[in-house]
Amino acid sequence: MSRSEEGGAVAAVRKGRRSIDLRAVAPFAALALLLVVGALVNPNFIGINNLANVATRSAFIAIIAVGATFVISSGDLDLSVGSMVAFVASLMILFLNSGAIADPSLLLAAAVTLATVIGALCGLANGLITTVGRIEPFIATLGTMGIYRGLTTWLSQGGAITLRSPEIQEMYRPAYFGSILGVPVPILVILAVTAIAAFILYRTRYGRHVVAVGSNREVARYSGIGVDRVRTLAFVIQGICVAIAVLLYVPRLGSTSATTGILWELQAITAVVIGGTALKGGVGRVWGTICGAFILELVGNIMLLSNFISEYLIGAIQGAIIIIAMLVQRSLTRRP
Amino acid sequence: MSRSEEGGAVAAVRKGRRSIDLRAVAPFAALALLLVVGALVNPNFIGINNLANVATRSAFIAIIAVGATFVISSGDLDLSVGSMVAFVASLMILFLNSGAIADPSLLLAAAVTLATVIGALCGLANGLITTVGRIEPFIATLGTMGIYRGLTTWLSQGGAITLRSPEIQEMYRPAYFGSILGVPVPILVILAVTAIAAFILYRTRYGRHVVAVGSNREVARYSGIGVDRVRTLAFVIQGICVAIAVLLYVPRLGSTSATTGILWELQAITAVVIGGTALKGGVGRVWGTICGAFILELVGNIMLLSNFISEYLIGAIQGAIIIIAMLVQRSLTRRP
Amino acid sequence: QDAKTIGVSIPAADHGWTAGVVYHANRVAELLMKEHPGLNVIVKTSPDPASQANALQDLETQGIDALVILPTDPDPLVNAIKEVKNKGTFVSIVDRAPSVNDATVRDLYVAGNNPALGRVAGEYIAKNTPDAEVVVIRGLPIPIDQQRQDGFDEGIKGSNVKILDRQFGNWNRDDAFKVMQDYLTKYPKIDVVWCQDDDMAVGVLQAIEQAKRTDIQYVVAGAGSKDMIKKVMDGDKMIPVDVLYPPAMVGTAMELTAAAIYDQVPVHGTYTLDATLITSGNAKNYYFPDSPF
Amino acid sequence: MNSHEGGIAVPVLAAERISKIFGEVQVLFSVDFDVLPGEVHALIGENGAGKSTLAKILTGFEQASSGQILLDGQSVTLPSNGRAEALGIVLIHQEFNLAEHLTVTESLFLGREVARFGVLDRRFMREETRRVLDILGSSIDEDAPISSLSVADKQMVEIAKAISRDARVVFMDEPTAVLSRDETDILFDQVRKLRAKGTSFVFISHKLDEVIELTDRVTVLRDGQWIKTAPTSLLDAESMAQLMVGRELASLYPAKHEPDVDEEVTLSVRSLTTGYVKDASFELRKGEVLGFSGLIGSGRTEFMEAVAGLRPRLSGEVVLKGHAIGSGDFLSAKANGLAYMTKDRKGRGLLLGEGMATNLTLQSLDRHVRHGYLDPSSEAEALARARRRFDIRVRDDNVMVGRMSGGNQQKLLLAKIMETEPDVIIIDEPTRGIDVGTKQQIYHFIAALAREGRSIIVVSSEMQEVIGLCTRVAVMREGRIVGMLEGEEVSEQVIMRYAAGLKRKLAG
Ligand SMILES: Nc1ncnc2c1ncn2[C@@H]1O[C@H](COP(=O)(O)OP(=O)(O)OP(=O)(O)O)[C@@H](O)[C@H]1O
Ligand SMILES: Nc1ncnc2c1ncn2[C@@H]1O[C@H](COP(=O)(O)OP(=O)(O)OP(=O)(O)O)[C@@H](O)[C@H]1O
Ligand SMILES: [Mg+2]
Ligand SMILES: [Mg+2]
Repeated sequence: MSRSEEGGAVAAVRKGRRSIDLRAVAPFAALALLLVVGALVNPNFIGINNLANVATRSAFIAIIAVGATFVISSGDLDLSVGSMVAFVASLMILFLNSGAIADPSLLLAAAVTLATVIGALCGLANGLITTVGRIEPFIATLGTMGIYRGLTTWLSQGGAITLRSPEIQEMYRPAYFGSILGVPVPILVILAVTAIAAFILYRTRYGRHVVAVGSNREVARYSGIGVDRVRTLAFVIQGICVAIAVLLYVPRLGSTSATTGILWELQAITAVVIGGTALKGGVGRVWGTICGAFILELVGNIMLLSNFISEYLIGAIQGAIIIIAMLVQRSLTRRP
Repeated sequence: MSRSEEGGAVAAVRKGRRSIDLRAVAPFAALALLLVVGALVNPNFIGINNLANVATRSAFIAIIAVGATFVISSGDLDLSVGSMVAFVASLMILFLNSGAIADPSLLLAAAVTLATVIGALCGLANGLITTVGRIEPFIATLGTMGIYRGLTTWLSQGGAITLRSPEIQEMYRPAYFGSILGVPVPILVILAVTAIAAFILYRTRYGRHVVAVGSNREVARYSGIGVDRVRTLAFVIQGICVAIAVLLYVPRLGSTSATTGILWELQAITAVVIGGTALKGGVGRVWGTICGAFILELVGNIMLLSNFISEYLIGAIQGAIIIIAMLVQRSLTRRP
Repeated sequence: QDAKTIGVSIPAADHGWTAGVVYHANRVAELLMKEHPGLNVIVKTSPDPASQANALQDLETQGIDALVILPTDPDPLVNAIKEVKNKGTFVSIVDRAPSVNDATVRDLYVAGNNPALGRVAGEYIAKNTPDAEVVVIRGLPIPIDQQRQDGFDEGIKGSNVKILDRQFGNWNRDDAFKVMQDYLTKYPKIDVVWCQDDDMAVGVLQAIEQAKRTDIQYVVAGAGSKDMIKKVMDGDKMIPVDVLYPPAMVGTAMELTAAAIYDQVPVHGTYTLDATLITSGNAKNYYFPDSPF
Repeated sequence: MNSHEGGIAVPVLAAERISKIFGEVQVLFSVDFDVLPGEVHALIGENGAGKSTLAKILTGFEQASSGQILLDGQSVTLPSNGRAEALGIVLIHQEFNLAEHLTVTESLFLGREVARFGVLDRRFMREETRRVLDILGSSIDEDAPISSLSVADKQMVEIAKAISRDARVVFMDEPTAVLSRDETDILFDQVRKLRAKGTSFVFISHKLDEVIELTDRVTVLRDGQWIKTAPTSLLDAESMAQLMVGRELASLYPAKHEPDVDEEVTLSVRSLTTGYVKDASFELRKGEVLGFSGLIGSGRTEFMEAVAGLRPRLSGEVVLKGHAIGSGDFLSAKANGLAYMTKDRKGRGLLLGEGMATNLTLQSLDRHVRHGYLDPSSEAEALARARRRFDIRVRDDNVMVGRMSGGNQQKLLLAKIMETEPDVIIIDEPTRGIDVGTKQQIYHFIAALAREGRSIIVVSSEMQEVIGLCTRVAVMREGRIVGMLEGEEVSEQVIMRYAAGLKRKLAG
């Protein structure tokens, strides 16, 4: 009797750990499945070039979604990220065009700093309206979404804002198109951002507080956690992530307009949820998030590379693939 | 001393309460404020004609949002409603164009039935994928959003689907443009749908269960409530509401396209939240919801009627107004 | 004949006109493949500049000899187009020109004339109703819309035509309906509506009809959808003219491109299509009842 | 009480050789248990012994891994998720089973709403709710949302819910853990009335005096094993405790530590007023254990939360170790060495979806930061320490806190509060749901803290606890402190008189 009990206890320890890990691993299983599908669809798909392309271009959503992981884990939501991209990018390009600083590299450095600060401030605004104003984050950020987008339209007077100086463009280009040791820069940026985010979320006091706040606000409050501070800071982190995405976006397209980043918020949230973070808060999976962003981009890529699907049905097939990918995840984590 | 003690005892009998009613009234306060602002902006605003226009055109979002109130109160979310509108409308017009039944009024009646059934089936699909498939509703309905939209694009081959028979069009027109006793039909439909929905939500067993499921799924399950059944049915109700919105939409322009209803899901959710229903579930306020839909439409109307706002800034001002309206609501319900 | 591949990248069908583009691109792709047995034409649609840049990369991955692109928004796509061009691929840009539009970016430019679309409408209004009070419904806040507005302003220059208001209708019928309803509330007298797009005209006409207003003399739209051309043909008083802005131009570009890569004719430089004014006189030349647009 | 003494009556409900395995951890080992018609049967045992699990199995909320259930002598499979109510089997859960957004009436009728022609009969349901609440002597508004109720009121709603079902067998899992003597008496009266009509009860409790007072038979579980079933009349508190714990218990309460009169004042509260609490003042000295007593809803929790800064106050002053604490400023109170333990462990105390370590260190994470990041091994050490100190027993180290037994959750909560090593500690219901063995440990722990020079406030519905631990006792009634008792006065009768409003006196 006592022998079997002991054995049971040991097995239980192992099992508990395993079922938790499984859920974290599930998005990667869906990813693997997609890679197989892709390889069947088009032989070019599995080439290193194509996969690098896809990873590179997933950078914007991935980085934004890393920020969204914080906001969502803490039980909030940010719908304004798409228009925040447009807004921050517009201001950054306008600043670069202004030529406020003569030396181009100094100018660029200043612009980078400026973008980061503006991103952080936009996030701060979202955070304060939500927490101090006590407005549902859905509505608060829907409001700022309109504001940031409206300001962008106004800045661009309905047109586009384009980086003018070819010199700066040349200098800045490698930030998106360059590579270090054969790895494209955006991929390195994704990895760096995610690693830092994972560290903050899993290894710092603040990260622990984020999860506590998202999981039960009252418990967090009674544990002496400054709930509003934690939530606001999550919005600021989101803003900084948006700024980082902008830093990659500007060298890629060199121009923005009032339509830049439309619906990116939906994609970012989707990436977060596919990655295993619950929309109700209390769970945050940063690595899952970038896996989710990659999955989203991959689905689009497979559609584009497959030549037998009617143009008109692509949306439908994409939708179906997302559902199937989620079902695969579920069936993996469902216990017997 | 004993007198004051007695007072205390009487008060003690009524613990809690009161604050709830205020919260239900708050959206209407925001609405009243907007009406005042509107009247200041443009004297035509407060005219019966303009207000009737606004109320009439809010019909689609209002009716869809009434359905969304069920889904959201039960703790779910439906992102597919916008594309569901396009899908149901396309099938309905295609059926009307097919001339499957010779007698036009019979044909119209059949088409109305068909649309309702298709709406209900779309909702059922959403519900089953979410509950049986155990996929986060956000992702499940994002998937079906792509599917319905894709199928619509395919049906219309990317273009528009237009009601061909002028006879039917004439017969059907009053469903949107007509009025009974001076009240436009869509307004009557809104009122009828909302009244029925309010009845279901507040006066029937099912409505109780919706709120219970949204408030705490475990508790609901432990109370012997068929949680999955309740959730699925909420999605079906949402589908039927979408179908009703389509029944008003088709006579308006007599045509649909692949872009019909884009972003309506966001508007519907916004209306629900402005109306006082919590996104986390457990509270449903049907009348607040249509008030929210009306507020949304009104903000756009005021913008257009005002003469001093640059067209580029309209989005920004709209966002700001929504935030301010919510702050007004909050300050009303904040206790001393 | 040699095996060659043409990649065609166009905007997703987000309103009637782009739907027409998708239709014609697919139609011409089939024709071309029939005509040149070794030719493969791949048509891809994208909703926004960022995903169109992705689509270009993906087309390149598949290996293409020529690219025909109708950019969703040209300036943001210049870099991506250059990437393709620098690999020696023949590039044709259709309709929407980037601010730098020379041989470094593309080989061929088939120009839809956005400023002209605005100008022709403006000139027509200035000529027929020189004292008209006009309300304008714009599309989306992107550069081509701005070009049309500028063209329109140029067209009415010197006349007494007065613009009462401009608001965005997002090239969407439902939004145009709302904007028109509010215009009707706001202005007791409107002579002419310029809404630059046939899709939006559908909503505008319904709003006018609902309000039973008789002061509006006519509506000028644009693009050349079969429904609007039919109205012009039938002598509808509200739609006396339409300004052609044919989605079929993408087909023209594809045909020219195929000719170029099979070396039948030297095609380089700029081909500009007119923004023709369709009147009851010439309408039947532009009426294609089978098109979805 | 009646027929079971003859031993002929058929049990209404019986468990035969029930075993339960969660995952791979076995928590019940072939347990036999039966309930006779019209009896009150106590189920006792240490924390984690498996009492709640057995109750859930016998009411259909959990499925047994093996063994069978007999209803009226017939083997049955109970319908799941509370549908066993249709068979007359009802459970009052140890952890509340109420949806926060619903009102009291809605909760009472959840899942069995009364409708006429498909329309809810709201009036009938409200009147019925009022009737049941009145029977229980409860002043809760039948339209109040559950979220506005205090923990004790929620418990009353749960009780009302069970009583309003015309049940044959009612399982009550620690119904009195948060009730004060008065409410407990009313509850027991109802139980006795229903028993006389033939209803059977299973009463799970750690309050052995109540077991002796109310029940007819006792079954003892230890570590998931059946130990003994016997008529209550044959047992006394000591023998029960011994059966549960498996060893002899020394005296429950430690010697009181009386602080010197000139000891410094660590916490002073002057004329504090909130929405409900009015003009309440007291002073707390270093090394003192101050008790707060009163009936349900007398405002103790609201008062203490206002003192701690967890609730805004309308007026009044709070001075903590010389620092004035602003209204609603829990963070600065915490920074100055104050800790507050809530009695709402589910809603405010613990993150149920997380593990033990995360919960334990949640409010003292600073202690585990090394070079800017959290050190998991330091957290693990803290957990090991806390488990030893508070005797937290789990059979699976990675268990989610929500799945731990109620008593062990309580111990974890207490451990969590103590992790901050506070100087002033406010504890609301320190031993809610804790077994006698551990209770003794906790009492000694509190006394030791006081001796170390810390100041402690104990809010408790168990009068014995307040009397046994505290040198001074404040009695609250309807939001006011109506008495400050010292020395001889600290006795059950005196406290009751103040609490019931028969007497008032304020001393320094
Ligand atoms: N007359 C009243 N008016 C308003 N609120 C009241 C009244 N009576 C009681 N309450 C509510 O009851 C609460 C007081 O109960 P509290 O929990 O503070 O008391 P307690 O002595 O700790 O009792 P319990 O054991 O029920 O927790 C207050 O928070 C208040 O909201
Ligand atoms: N769902 C579950 N999953 C895993 N283990 C569980 C689950 N529910 C209970 N347990 C474990 O079963 C054991 C018995 O728990 P139970 O709640 O029955 O104890 P109890 O006798 O009611 O204790 P207490 O007096 O503290 O309430 C505990 O070790 C607990 O951790
Ligand atoms: Mg228990
Ligand atoms: Mg209390």
